[in-house]
Amino acid sequence: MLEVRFFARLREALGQERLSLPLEAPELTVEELLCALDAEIPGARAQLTAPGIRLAVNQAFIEDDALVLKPGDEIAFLPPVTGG
Amino acid sequence: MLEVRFFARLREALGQERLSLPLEAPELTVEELLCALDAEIPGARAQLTAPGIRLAVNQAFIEDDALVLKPGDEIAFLPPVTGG
Amino acid sequence: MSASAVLSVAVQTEDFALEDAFRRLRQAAPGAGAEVAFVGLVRDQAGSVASLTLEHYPGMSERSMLAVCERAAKRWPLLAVEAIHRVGTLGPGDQIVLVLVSSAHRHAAFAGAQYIMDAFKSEVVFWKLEDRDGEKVWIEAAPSDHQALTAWEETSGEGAP
Amino acid sequence: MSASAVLSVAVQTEDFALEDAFRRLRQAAPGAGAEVAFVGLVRDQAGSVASLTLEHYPGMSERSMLAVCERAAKRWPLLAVEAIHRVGTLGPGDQIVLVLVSSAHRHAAFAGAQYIMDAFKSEVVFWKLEDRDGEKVWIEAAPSDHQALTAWEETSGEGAP
Repeated sequence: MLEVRFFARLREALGQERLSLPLEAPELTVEELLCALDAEIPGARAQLTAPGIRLAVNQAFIEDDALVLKPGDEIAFLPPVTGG
Repeated sequence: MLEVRFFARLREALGQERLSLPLEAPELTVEELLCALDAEIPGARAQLTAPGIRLAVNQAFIEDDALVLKPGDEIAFLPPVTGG
Repeated sequence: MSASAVLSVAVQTEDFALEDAFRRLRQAAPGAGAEVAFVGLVRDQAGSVASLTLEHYPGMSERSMLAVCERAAKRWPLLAVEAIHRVGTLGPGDQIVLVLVSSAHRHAAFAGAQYIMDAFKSEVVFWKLEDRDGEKVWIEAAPSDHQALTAWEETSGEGAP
Repeated sequence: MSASAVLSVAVQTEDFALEDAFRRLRQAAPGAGAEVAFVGLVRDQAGSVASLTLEHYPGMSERSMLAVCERAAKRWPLLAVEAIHRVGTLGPGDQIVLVLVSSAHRHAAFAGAQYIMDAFKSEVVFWKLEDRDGEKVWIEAAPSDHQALTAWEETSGEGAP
Protein backbone atom coordinates (compact mmCIF):
# COMPACT_ATOMS: atom_id res chain seq x y z
CA MET A 1 0.00 0.00 0.00
CA LEU A 2 0.93 3.62 -0.58
CA GLU A 3 -0.54 6.44 1.51
CA VAL A 4 -1.36 9.54 -0.55
CA ARG A 5 -2.28 12.86 1.06
CA PHE A 6 -3.64 16.12 -0.29
CA PHE A 7 -3.67 19.44 1.54
CA ALA A 8 -5.43 22.81 1.46
CA ARG A 9 -6.54 23.84 -2.03
CA LEU A 10 -5.70 20.39 -3.47
CA ARG A 11 -7.72 18.64 -0.76
CA GLU A 12 -10.71 20.79 -1.70
CA ALA A 13 -10.20 20.42 -5.47
CA LEU A 14 -9.86 16.64 -5.31
CA GLY A 15 -12.62 16.23 -2.75
CA GLN A 16 -10.52 14.09 -0.44
CA GLU A 17 -7.81 14.36 2.14
CA ARG A 18 -6.10 10.99 1.86
CA LEU A 19 -6.25 7.79 -0.11
CA SER A 20 -4.60 4.37 0.18
CA LEU A 21 -3.35 2.98 -3.09
CA PRO A 22 -2.59 -0.74 -3.48
CA LEU A 23 0.93 -1.26 -4.81
CA GLU A 24 1.13 -4.21 -7.20
CA ALA A 25 4.76 -3.77 -8.24
CA PRO A 26 7.49 -3.50 -5.55
CA GLU A 27 8.17 0.03 -6.79
CA LEU A 28 6.29 2.89 -8.39
CA THR A 29 7.55 5.99 -10.18
CA VAL A 30 5.90 9.35 -9.62
CA GLU A 31 4.68 9.23 -13.23
CA GLU A 32 3.00 5.88 -12.61
CA LEU A 33 1.46 7.21 -9.41
CA LEU A 34 0.02 10.21 -11.27
CA CYS A 35 -1.59 7.86 -13.82
CA ALA A 36 -3.07 5.72 -11.07
CA LEU A 37 -4.43 8.79 -9.26
CA ASP A 38 -5.90 10.23 -12.45
CA ALA A 39 -7.71 6.91 -13.03
CA GLU A 40 -9.03 7.06 -9.47
CA ILE A 41 -9.97 10.78 -9.48
CA PRO A 42 -10.61 12.18 -12.96
CA GLY A 43 -8.67 15.41 -13.50
CA ALA A 44 -6.27 14.70 -10.63
CA ARG A 45 -3.15 14.74 -12.83
CA ALA A 46 -3.71 18.33 -13.97
CA GLN A 47 -4.28 19.49 -10.39
CA LEU A 48 -1.28 17.60 -9.01
CA THR A 49 1.18 18.83 -11.66
CA ALA A 50 0.11 22.49 -11.56
CA PRO A 51 2.91 25.05 -11.04
CA GLY A 52 4.08 25.35 -7.46
CA ILE A 53 2.88 21.95 -6.21
CA ARG A 54 5.62 20.23 -4.20
CA LEU A 55 5.99 16.59 -3.15
CA ALA A 56 6.92 15.19 0.24
CA VAL A 57 7.73 11.55 0.80
CA ASN A 58 7.60 10.31 4.36
CA GLN A 59 7.26 13.91 5.53
CA ALA A 60 10.37 15.25 3.79
CA PHE A 61 10.41 17.41 0.66
CA ILE A 62 11.47 15.61 -2.50
CA GLU A 63 12.80 17.57 -5.47
CA ASP A 64 13.82 14.53 -7.51
CA ASP A 65 11.37 13.51 -10.26
CA ALA A 66 13.19 10.19 -10.69
CA LEU A 67 11.99 9.21 -7.25
CA VAL A 68 10.78 5.65 -6.76
CA LEU A 69 8.04 4.91 -4.24
CA LYS A 70 7.99 1.77 -2.13
CA PRO A 71 5.28 0.00 -0.12
CA GLY A 72 4.50 1.78 3.11
CA ASP A 73 5.64 5.17 1.82
CA GLU A 74 3.52 8.23 2.53
CA ILE A 75 3.47 10.68 -0.34
CA ALA A 76 1.92 14.14 0.02
CA PHE A 77 1.07 16.81 -2.56
CA LEU A 78 1.62 20.27 -1.12
CA PRO A 79 0.15 23.39 -2.73
CA PRO A 80 2.26 26.56 -2.63
CA VAL A 81 2.25 28.74 0.47
CA THR A 82 3.01 32.39 1.10
CA GLY A 83 6.10 33.40 2.94
CA GLY A 84 3.60 35.35 5.08
CA MET B 1 22.86 77.77 44.07
CA LEU B 2 24.36 74.82 42.25
CA GLU B 3 23.17 71.28 42.86
CA VAL B 4 26.01 68.75 42.89
CA ARG B 5 25.37 64.98 42.84
CA PHE B 6 27.60 61.96 43.32
CA PHE B 7 26.72 58.38 42.39
CA ALA B 8 27.75 54.82 43.18
CA ARG B 9 31.45 54.50 44.09
CA LEU B 10 31.88 58.31 44.25
CA ARG B 11 28.90 58.66 46.58
CA GLU B 12 30.51 56.13 48.91
CA ALA B 13 34.02 57.62 48.62
CA LEU B 14 32.86 61.18 49.31
CA GLY B 15 30.39 60.14 51.99
CA GLN B 16 27.52 62.07 50.44
CA GLU B 17 24.98 61.84 47.69
CA ARG B 18 24.28 65.48 46.98
CA LEU B 19 25.34 68.93 48.02
CA SER B 20 24.09 72.46 47.35
CA LEU B 21 26.82 74.97 46.62
CA PRO B 22 26.16 78.70 46.90
CA LEU B 23 27.16 80.47 43.69
CA GLU B 24 28.70 83.88 44.34
CA ALA B 25 29.63 84.72 40.77
CA PRO B 26 26.99 84.48 38.01
CA GLU B 27 29.08 81.72 36.44
CA LEU B 28 31.47 79.00 37.53
CA THR B 29 33.96 76.97 35.54
CA VAL B 30 34.37 73.25 36.21
CA GLU B 31 37.87 74.02 37.52
CA GLU B 32 36.45 76.51 40.03
CA LEU B 33 33.80 73.99 41.04
CA LEU B 34 36.45 71.34 41.71
CA CYS B 35 38.35 73.77 43.96
CA ALA B 36 35.20 74.63 45.86
CA LEU B 37 34.31 70.94 46.30
CA ASP B 38 37.84 70.08 47.44
CA ALA B 39 37.61 72.81 50.08
CA GLU B 40 34.27 71.38 51.21
CA ILE B 41 35.30 67.69 51.11
CA PRO B 42 39.07 67.16 51.47
CA GLY B 43 40.33 64.80 48.74
CA ALA B 44 37.28 65.36 46.53
CA ARG B 45 39.29 66.72 43.57
CA ALA B 46 41.36 63.53 43.19
CA GLN B 47 38.23 61.38 43.32
CA LEU B 48 36.28 63.55 40.90
CA THR B 49 39.06 63.78 38.29
CA ALA B 50 39.94 60.07 38.33
CA PRO B 51 40.01 58.28 34.96
CA GLY B 52 36.60 57.38 33.63
CA ILE B 53 34.54 59.88 35.65
CA ARG B 54 32.02 61.66 33.41
CA LEU B 55 30.05 64.85 33.98
CA ALA B 56 26.39 65.48 33.36
CA VAL B 57 24.83 68.92 33.54
CA ASN B 58 21.06 69.06 33.88
CA GLN B 59 20.94 65.32 33.20
CA ALA B 60 22.82 65.38 29.92
CA PHE B 61 26.41 64.23 29.40
CA ILE B 62 28.94 67.03 28.96
CA GLU B 63 32.26 66.38 27.24
CA ASP B 64 33.36 70.00 27.14
CA ASP B 65 35.87 71.03 29.85
CA ALA B 66 35.33 74.69 28.99
CA LEU B 67 31.78 74.37 30.30
CA VAL B 68 30.42 77.21 32.41
CA LEU B 69 27.92 76.50 35.16
CA LYS B 70 25.05 78.83 36.00
CA PRO B 71 22.76 79.23 39.03
CA GLY B 72 20.16 76.50 39.18
CA ASP B 73 22.27 74.01 37.22
CA GLU B 74 22.48 70.42 38.44
CA ILE B 75 25.89 68.90 37.91
CA ALA B 76 26.53 65.19 38.46
CA PHE B 77 29.75 63.18 38.66
CA LEU B 78 29.26 59.73 37.16
CA PRO B 79 31.69 56.87 37.78
CA PRO B 80 32.36 54.45 34.91
CA VAL B 81 29.96 51.60 34.24
CA THR B 82 30.31 48.26 32.51
CA GLY B 83 28.69 47.64 29.20
CA GLY B 84 27.32 44.56 30.96
CA MET C 1 28.35 24.30 19.75
CA SER C 2 25.47 23.52 22.08
CA ALA C 3 24.23 20.04 21.45
CA SER C 4 22.69 20.37 24.88
CA ALA C 5 20.14 23.07 24.01
CA VAL C 6 16.66 22.06 25.14
CA LEU C 7 14.32 22.33 22.15
CA SER C 8 10.54 22.23 22.28
CA VAL C 9 8.21 22.68 19.31
CA ALA C 10 4.44 22.41 19.10
CA VAL C 11 1.66 22.97 16.60
CA GLN C 12 -1.66 23.48 18.33
CA THR C 13 -5.10 25.01 17.97
CA GLU C 14 -5.10 26.45 21.51
CA ASP C 15 -3.75 29.91 22.25
CA PHE C 16 -0.53 30.20 24.24
CA ALA C 17 0.15 32.22 27.39
CA LEU C 18 3.42 34.13 27.22
CA GLU C 19 4.12 34.05 30.95
CA ASP C 20 3.79 30.23 30.90
CA ALA C 21 6.09 29.93 27.87
CA PHE C 22 8.82 31.98 29.58
CA ARG C 23 8.43 29.87 32.73
CA ARG C 24 8.82 26.62 30.78
CA LEU C 25 11.87 28.03 28.99
CA ARG C 26 13.52 28.91 32.33
CA GLN C 27 12.72 25.53 33.82
CA ALA C 28 14.10 23.77 30.74
CA ALA C 29 17.45 25.57 30.99
CA PRO C 30 18.14 27.69 34.07
CA GLY C 31 20.97 30.22 34.21
CA ALA C 32 20.25 32.20 31.03
CA GLY C 33 21.22 35.87 30.87
CA ALA C 34 19.18 36.77 27.80
CA GLU C 35 15.83 35.78 26.33
CA VAL C 36 14.32 36.90 23.05
CA ALA C 37 10.69 36.27 22.12
CA PHE C 38 9.03 36.78 18.79
CA VAL C 39 5.24 36.81 18.63
CA GLY C 40 3.40 36.89 15.30
CA LEU C 41 -0.18 38.16 15.27
CA VAL C 42 -3.01 38.15 12.73
CA ARG C 43 -2.97 41.63 11.26
CA ASP C 44 -6.19 43.41 10.56
CA GLN C 45 -5.44 45.09 7.26
CA ALA C 46 -8.03 47.82 7.01
CA GLY C 47 -10.60 45.48 8.49
CA SER C 48 -10.75 43.29 5.37
CA VAL C 49 -9.85 39.98 6.98
CA ALA C 50 -12.65 38.54 9.11
CA SER C 51 -10.75 35.36 9.89
CA LEU C 52 -7.80 33.24 8.86
CA THR C 53 -7.71 29.44 8.93
CA LEU C 54 -4.33 27.73 9.10
CA GLU C 55 -3.81 24.15 7.98
CA HIS C 56 -0.65 22.08 8.37
CA TYR C 57 0.74 18.63 7.67
CA PRO C 58 0.77 17.07 11.13
CA GLY C 59 4.10 15.45 11.80
CA MET C 60 5.92 17.12 8.95
CA SER C 61 5.46 20.65 10.29
CA GLU C 62 6.77 19.72 13.75
CA ARG C 63 9.68 17.88 12.15
CA SER C 64 10.59 20.91 9.99
CA MET C 65 10.32 23.23 12.98
CA LEU C 66 12.58 21.00 15.06
CA ALA C 67 15.15 20.76 12.24
CA VAL C 68 15.26 24.58 12.07
CA CYS C 69 15.73 24.87 15.85
CA GLU C 70 18.51 22.26 15.78
CA ARG C 71 20.38 24.21 13.10
CA ALA C 72 20.03 27.40 15.15
CA ALA C 73 21.32 25.65 18.29
CA LYS C 74 24.36 24.42 16.36
CA ARG C 75 25.12 27.88 15.05
CA TRP C 76 24.65 29.92 18.25
CA PRO C 77 25.17 28.97 21.91
CA LEU C 78 21.48 28.69 22.75
CA LEU C 79 20.30 27.23 26.03
CA ALA C 80 16.66 26.56 25.18
CA VAL C 81 14.14 27.15 22.41
CA GLU C 82 10.37 27.02 22.69
CA ALA C 83 8.41 27.36 19.45
CA ILE C 84 4.64 27.21 19.11
CA HIS C 85 2.64 27.61 15.90
CA ARG C 86 -1.11 27.73 15.95
CA VAL C 87 -3.44 26.19 13.38
CA GLY C 88 -7.21 26.40 12.98
CA THR C 89 -9.32 29.53 12.70
CA LEU C 90 -7.93 32.80 14.04
CA GLY C 91 -9.23 36.35 14.09
CA PRO C 92 -7.50 39.75 13.81
CA GLY C 93 -5.17 40.35 16.75
CA ASP C 94 -4.87 36.64 17.61
CA GLN C 95 -1.45 35.20 18.32
CA ILE C 96 -0.22 32.86 15.53
CA VAL C 97 3.34 32.01 16.36
CA LEU C 98 5.82 32.21 19.23
CA VAL C 99 9.58 31.75 19.02
CA LEU C 100 11.29 32.02 22.37
CA VAL C 101 15.04 31.58 22.77
CA SER C 102 17.42 31.78 25.71
CA SER C 103 21.18 32.11 25.85
CA ALA C 104 23.92 33.37 28.11
CA HIS C 105 24.42 36.29 25.71
CA ARG C 106 22.00 38.68 24.11
CA HIS C 107 23.46 38.71 20.59
CA ALA C 108 23.13 34.92 20.36
CA ALA C 109 19.54 35.10 21.63
CA PHE C 110 18.60 37.78 19.07
CA ALA C 111 20.35 36.02 16.17
CA GLY C 112 18.90 32.63 17.10
CA ALA C 113 15.32 33.90 17.36
CA GLN C 114 15.52 35.84 14.11
CA TYR C 115 17.11 32.94 12.24
CA ILE C 116 14.46 30.50 13.48
CA MET C 117 11.61 32.82 12.54
CA ASP C 118 13.06 33.49 9.06
CA ALA C 119 13.58 29.77 8.47
CA PHE C 120 10.05 28.94 9.71
CA LYS C 121 8.68 31.36 7.12
CA SER C 122 10.61 29.81 4.27
CA GLU C 123 10.72 26.12 5.25
CA VAL C 124 7.74 25.19 7.36
CA VAL C 125 4.50 24.70 5.46
CA PHE C 126 1.31 26.33 6.76
CA TRP C 127 -1.54 26.95 4.36
CA LYS C 128 -3.68 30.00 4.97
CA LEU C 129 -7.32 30.35 4.05
CA GLU C 130 -8.50 33.94 4.40
CA ASP C 131 -12.10 34.86 4.89
CA ARG C 132 -12.53 38.24 3.17
CA ASP C 133 -16.06 39.40 3.79
CA GLY C 134 -17.40 35.89 3.35
CA GLU C 135 -15.22 34.97 0.37
CA LYS C 136 -12.68 32.29 1.26
CA VAL C 137 -9.32 32.57 -0.48
CA TRP C 138 -6.25 30.31 -0.20
CA ILE C 139 -3.25 32.59 0.15
CA GLU C 140 -0.46 31.49 -2.18
CA ALA C 141 2.75 33.14 -3.31
CA ALA C 142 1.42 35.40 -6.08
CA PRO C 143 0.46 32.81 -8.73
CA SER C 144 -0.23 35.67 -11.15
CA ASP C 145 3.47 36.58 -11.08
CA HIS C 146 4.36 33.00 -11.88
CA GLN C 147 1.87 32.83 -14.76
CA ALA C 148 3.06 36.16 -16.14
CA LEU C 149 6.62 34.85 -16.21
CA THR C 150 5.55 31.58 -17.88
CA ALA C 151 3.59 33.53 -20.49
CA TRP C 152 6.69 35.57 -21.32
CA GLU C 153 8.73 32.41 -21.78
CA GLU C 154 6.13 30.80 -24.02
CA THR C 155 5.75 33.84 -26.24
CA SER C 156 9.34 35.05 -26.22
CA GLY C 157 10.23 37.18 -29.20
CA GLU C 158 6.62 37.98 -29.93
CA GLY C 159 6.16 41.10 -27.81
CA ALA C 160 4.43 39.91 -24.72
CA PRO C 161 1.73 40.42 -22.01
CA MET D 1 9.02 57.46 9.63
CA SER D 2 6.74 56.76 12.57
CA ALA D 3 6.45 59.84 14.68
CA SER D 4 3.31 58.22 16.01
CA ALA D 5 4.99 55.27 17.79
CA VAL D 6 3.80 55.00 21.37
CA LEU D 7 6.84 54.93 23.66
CA SER D 8 6.84 53.98 27.32
CA VAL D 9 9.93 53.77 29.54
CA ALA D 10 10.21 53.06 33.24
CA VAL D 11 12.90 52.48 35.85
CA GLN D 12 11.51 50.66 38.87
CA THR D 13 12.42 48.43 41.79
CA GLU D 14 9.39 46.14 41.28
CA ASP D 15 9.54 43.09 39.05
CA PHE D 16 7.56 43.15 35.78
CA ALA D 17 5.02 40.61 34.53
CA LEU D 18 5.55 39.76 30.86
CA GLU D 19 1.91 39.02 30.09
CA ASP D 20 0.97 42.48 31.43
CA ALA D 21 3.69 44.16 29.39
CA PHE D 22 2.48 42.54 26.15
CA ARG D 23 -1.11 43.54 27.01
CA ARG D 24 -0.11 47.18 27.56
CA LEU D 25 1.85 47.17 24.29
CA ARG D 26 -1.20 45.90 22.38
CA GLN D 27 -3.48 48.42 24.02
CA ALA D 28 -1.05 51.25 23.24
CA ALA D 29 -0.95 50.39 19.52
CA PRO D 30 -3.39 47.79 18.20
CA GLY D 31 -2.98 46.16 14.80
CA ALA D 32 0.64 44.98 15.06
CA GLY D 33 1.71 41.87 13.15
CA ALA D 34 5.00 41.31 14.96
CA GLU D 35 6.30 41.74 18.49
CA VAL D 36 9.81 41.19 19.76
CA ALA D 37 10.69 41.05 23.44
CA PHE D 38 14.13 41.03 25.01
CA VAL D 39 14.45 40.03 28.66
CA GLY D 40 17.75 40.36 30.51
CA LEU D 41 18.29 38.25 33.62
CA VAL D 42 20.86 38.19 36.43
CA ARG D 43 23.21 35.37 35.51
CA ASP D 44 24.50 33.07 38.18
CA GLN D 45 28.11 32.63 37.13
CA ALA D 46 29.19 29.47 38.91
CA GLY D 47 27.23 30.54 41.96
CA SER D 48 29.67 33.36 42.81
CA VAL D 49 27.21 36.25 42.74
CA ALA D 50 24.90 36.30 45.74
CA SER D 51 23.21 39.53 44.70
CA LEU D 52 23.50 42.53 42.45
CA THR D 53 22.42 46.05 43.38
CA LEU D 54 21.65 48.49 40.56
CA GLU D 55 21.76 52.25 41.06
CA HIS D 56 20.69 54.88 38.55
CA TYR D 57 20.40 58.64 38.16
CA PRO D 58 16.64 59.16 38.43
CA GLY D 59 15.42 61.36 35.62
CA MET D 60 18.55 61.08 33.53
CA SER D 61 18.21 57.31 32.98
CA GLU D 62 14.57 57.58 31.86
CA ARG D 63 15.49 60.48 29.61
CA SER D 64 18.34 58.50 27.98
CA MET D 65 16.08 55.47 27.53
CA LEU D 66 13.39 57.58 25.88
CA ALA D 67 15.94 59.21 23.55
CA VAL D 68 17.11 55.76 22.44
CA CYS D 69 13.53 54.61 21.80
CA GLU D 70 12.79 57.77 19.82
CA ARG D 71 15.79 57.18 17.58
CA ALA D 72 14.68 53.58 16.99
CA ALA D 73 11.14 54.71 16.13
CA LYS D 74 12.54 57.16 13.58
CA ARG D 75 14.68 54.51 11.96
CA TRP D 76 12.15 51.64 11.80
CA PRO D 77 8.36 51.70 11.45
CA LEU D 78 7.64 50.75 15.06
CA LEU D 79 4.13 50.94 16.47
CA ALA D 80 4.93 50.81 20.19
CA VAL D 81 7.86 50.34 22.54
CA GLU D 82 7.74 49.40 26.20
CA ALA D 83 11.02 49.42 28.08
CA ILE D 84 11.46 48.65 31.77
CA HIS D 85 14.76 48.61 33.68
CA ARG D 86 14.90 47.50 37.27
CA VAL D 87 17.07 48.99 40.01
CA GLY D 88 17.68 47.91 43.58
CA THR D 89 18.88 44.54 44.79
CA LEU D 90 18.40 41.51 42.53
CA GLY D 91 19.36 37.86 42.85
CA PRO D 92 20.44 35.25 40.29
CA GLY D 93 17.68 34.52 37.79
CA ASP D 94 15.85 37.80 38.47
CA GLN D 95 14.62 39.85 35.52
CA ILE D 96 16.63 43.08 35.05
CA VAL D 97 15.44 44.61 31.82
CA LEU D 98 12.62 44.30 29.30
CA VAL D 99 12.54 45.78 25.81
CA LEU D 100 9.30 45.09 23.98
CA VAL D 101 8.65 46.38 20.49
CA SER D 102 5.76 46.04 18.06
CA SER D 103 5.57 46.68 14.34
CA ALA D 104 3.60 45.62 11.30
CA HIS D 105 6.66 43.69 10.12
CA ARG D 106 8.94 41.25 11.86
CA HIS D 107 12.27 42.55 10.56
CA ALA D 108 11.50 46.03 11.87
CA ALA D 109 10.49 44.59 15.24
CA PHE D 110 13.70 42.53 15.52
CA ALA D 111 15.94 45.39 14.37
CA GLY D 112 14.22 47.91 16.66
CA ALA D 113 14.46 45.72 19.76
CA GLN D 114 18.11 44.84 19.15
CA TYR D 115 19.07 48.44 18.44
CA ILE D 116 17.34 49.68 21.59
CA MET D 117 18.99 47.03 23.77
CA ASP D 118 22.46 47.69 22.30
CA ALA D 119 22.01 51.44 22.80
CA PHE D 120 20.76 50.97 26.37
CA LYS D 121 23.94 49.03 27.13
CA SER D 122 26.20 51.75 25.77
CA GLU D 123 24.29 54.95 26.62
CA VAL D 124 22.13 54.47 29.68
CA VAL D 125 23.97 54.60 32.99
CA PHE D 126 23.28 51.91 35.58
CA TRP D 127 25.89 51.24 38.24
CA LYS D 128 26.21 47.68 39.47
CA LEU D 129 27.35 46.63 42.92
CA GLU D 130 28.03 42.91 43.09
CA ASP D 131 27.95 40.98 46.31
CA ARG D 132 30.53 38.19 45.89
CA ASP D 133 30.39 36.02 48.97
CA GLY D 134 29.95 39.04 51.18
CA GLU D 135 32.48 41.28 49.42
CA LYS D 136 30.78 44.19 47.66
CA VAL D 137 32.40 45.29 44.41
CA TRP D 138 31.39 48.09 42.03
CA ILE D 139 31.53 46.68 38.52
CA GLU D 140 33.38 49.07 36.23
CA ALA D 141 34.77 48.75 32.71
CA ALA D 142 38.12 47.11 33.47
CA PRO D 143 40.00 50.02 35.09
CA SER D 144 43.17 47.92 35.00
CA ASP D 145 43.12 48.04 31.19
CA HIS D 146 42.81 51.80 31.29
CA GLN D 147 45.67 52.13 33.78
CA ALA D 148 47.81 49.79 31.71
CA LEU D 149 47.28 51.97 28.66
CA THR D 150 48.05 55.15 30.59
CA ALA D 151 51.20 53.55 31.94
CA TRP D 152 52.35 52.76 28.39
CA GLU D 153 51.81 56.39 27.35
CA GLU D 154 53.73 57.75 30.32
CA THR D 155 56.69 55.48 29.83
CA SER D 156 56.77 55.34 26.05
CA GLY D 157 60.17 54.40 24.65
CA GLU D 158 61.32 52.86 27.89
CA GLY D 159 60.15 49.29 27.35
CA ALA D 160 56.96 48.98 29.25
CA PRO D 161 54.61 46.91 31.49
